[in-house]
Amino acid sequence: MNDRIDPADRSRRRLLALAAGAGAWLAVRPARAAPDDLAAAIRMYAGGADVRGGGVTLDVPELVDNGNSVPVTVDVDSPMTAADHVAAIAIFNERNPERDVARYTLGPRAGRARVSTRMRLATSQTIVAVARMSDGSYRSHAVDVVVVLAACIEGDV
Amino acid sequence: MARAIVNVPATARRGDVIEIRTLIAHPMETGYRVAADGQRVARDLVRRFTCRYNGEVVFAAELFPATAANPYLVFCTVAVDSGTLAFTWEGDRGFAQTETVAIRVT
Amino acid sequence: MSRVAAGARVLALVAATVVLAASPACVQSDARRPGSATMSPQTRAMQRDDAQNPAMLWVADGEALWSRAAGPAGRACADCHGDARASMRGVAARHPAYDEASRRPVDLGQRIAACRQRHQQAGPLAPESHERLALEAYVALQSRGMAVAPPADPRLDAHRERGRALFHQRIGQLDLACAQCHDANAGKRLGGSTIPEAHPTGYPIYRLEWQSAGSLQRRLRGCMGGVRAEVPPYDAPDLVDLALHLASRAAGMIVDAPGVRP
Amino acid sequence: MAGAPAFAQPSVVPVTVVGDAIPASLTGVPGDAARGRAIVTSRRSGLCLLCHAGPFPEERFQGTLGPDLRGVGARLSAAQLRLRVVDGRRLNPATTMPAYHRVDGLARVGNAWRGKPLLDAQAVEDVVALLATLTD
Repeated sequence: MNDRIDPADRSRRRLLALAAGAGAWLAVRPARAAPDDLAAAIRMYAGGADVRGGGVTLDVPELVDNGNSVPVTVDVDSPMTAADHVAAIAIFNERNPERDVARYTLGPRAGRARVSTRMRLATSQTIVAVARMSDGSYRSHAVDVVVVLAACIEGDV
Repeated sequence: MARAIVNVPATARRGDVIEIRTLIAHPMETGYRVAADGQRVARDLVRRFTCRYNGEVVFAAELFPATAANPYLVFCTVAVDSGTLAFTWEGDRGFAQTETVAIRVT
Repeated sequence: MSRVAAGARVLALVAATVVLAASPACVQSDARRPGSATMSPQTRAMQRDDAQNPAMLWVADGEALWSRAAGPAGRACADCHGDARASMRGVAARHPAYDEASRRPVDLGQRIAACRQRHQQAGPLAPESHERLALEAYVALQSRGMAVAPPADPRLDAHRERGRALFHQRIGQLDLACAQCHDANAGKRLGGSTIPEAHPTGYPIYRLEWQSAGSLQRRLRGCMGGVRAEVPPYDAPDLVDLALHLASRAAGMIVDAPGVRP
Repeated sequence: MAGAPAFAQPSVVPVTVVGDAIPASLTGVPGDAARGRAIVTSRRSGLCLLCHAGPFPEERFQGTLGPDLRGVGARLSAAQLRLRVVDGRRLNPATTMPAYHRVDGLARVGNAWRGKPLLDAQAVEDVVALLATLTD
């Protein structure tokens, strides 16, 4: 796992990112105590149930070339039978304007509880994958990602 | 010109878990971006994706602004019968596109 | 240029396929690295796998456009050129090339746009328009795996030389020449980004920064704006001349279009 | 270059180069190292860390084109730093480093930037003040 970045460092770099026009797609919401938002979003998704670690693998590069398109794969340990399967997977982020990335509905017909997509990352931050199991329990895995800022010596015109 | 590319094995054995890969052209305009003229660019997203296997929904997704432009999505399903897989993307401004792919299960 | 070399070039023009790679100046075997070599493994995977490569969306449209009749002539590209997989093989590797009608070098996108106007009498395909990029991507794909093969056409020489001079000219408020970053400092880090050697083997590219496909012209204009220089309009001779020089620098390298870049 | 005559341009302060240095402050106002630090670490104004690394932990991604700025204040005097920021091409015409306080001798400068130096005189003094503190 990559090293932790302290929050002040992060919000500073987020501002730099905005100033540089890198990740200009977000641009509006001010920096704030995002980790709380993230925890709240996950709590709401889980309807207050416990969310435990283990059994979920969130595969995302720890250092990404460009935050506009970051490949992510979520893989959940599950036999994917009618009696015991993954019912849903959600991906959340800490420091984009909105906490949600995507929510997937699946079931035993999937055969394997694995989903890949590409997400946007406004800046370096924590990503969390949460799986809802058929018994109503929740599991999760969090990963910190460092986003390389676009070198602004190159403008786009 | 909405386009999609869907990768599904043409044949599979009954009970096999097959991987499906989809790519669709869409800007996934977040609604947070400000254009050169200072105006906020209106949100324009694919909101929902559904995969139906011979009519039955086997996988669905809700997408948010943090899903990258030209959404790419990979998931699995069990090959149960020969027939069709139908993929539907729906979103803002009435966006709707469906692609169907035949699969032969032996 | 020696007389022998000039003679060789005339022969090459006749043969139309002999590449500059044969001339000693371009045999740099071969420490050159394509842009993809400095990308993250994830971005490389995105390029390598067509199912992941977003530029294939443009290719798919280009393929459809290839056989769609356009303009009052009611003709499609395929009506003259047949199956692009055969007729367009190697074409992108040979561009920019000399255009008889305009008596100028043109890049592949300009060639497609001109062909469409002259032979299909269809409306203009604007630079960076979706249709132009789509057709360019589809045609470029047909050269995938082939060596970049700039035509040894003496009518291009002056333009190529001008492109070389532009590449080495310091420009803009930042007073930087292309060569200072992409020759002298390639492989070093500019902020968090590794500076590539500027070999245009993958155009049109899907650029994550753009969230779209785009042409070499767009990329060149981006760099020019970045050093705070005047930015020539699309299809300006400066851009095509630079592309000619870049193609000669990249002669013999493998076309990997459509590329993906950060 | 010793005793080179002053050169004057509309939006830049004339300077007198002595040896490999500009001994006199461009403004007479002491530079502010804190402002200098903000300029050096900014991807908009100074752009310094795009090419140089330096002791600036707040900027994770630093360049490797130029020399590391660590210890530059021990290696060079303020006067020497001033010339290198104002116009390093006077020492090495082939240097990659842009001249930060010069507007002549440039080609094809974009409209928005024409006639404007990268840094105004006081900003140069601020950057020099910051660099002079980098003695470790």
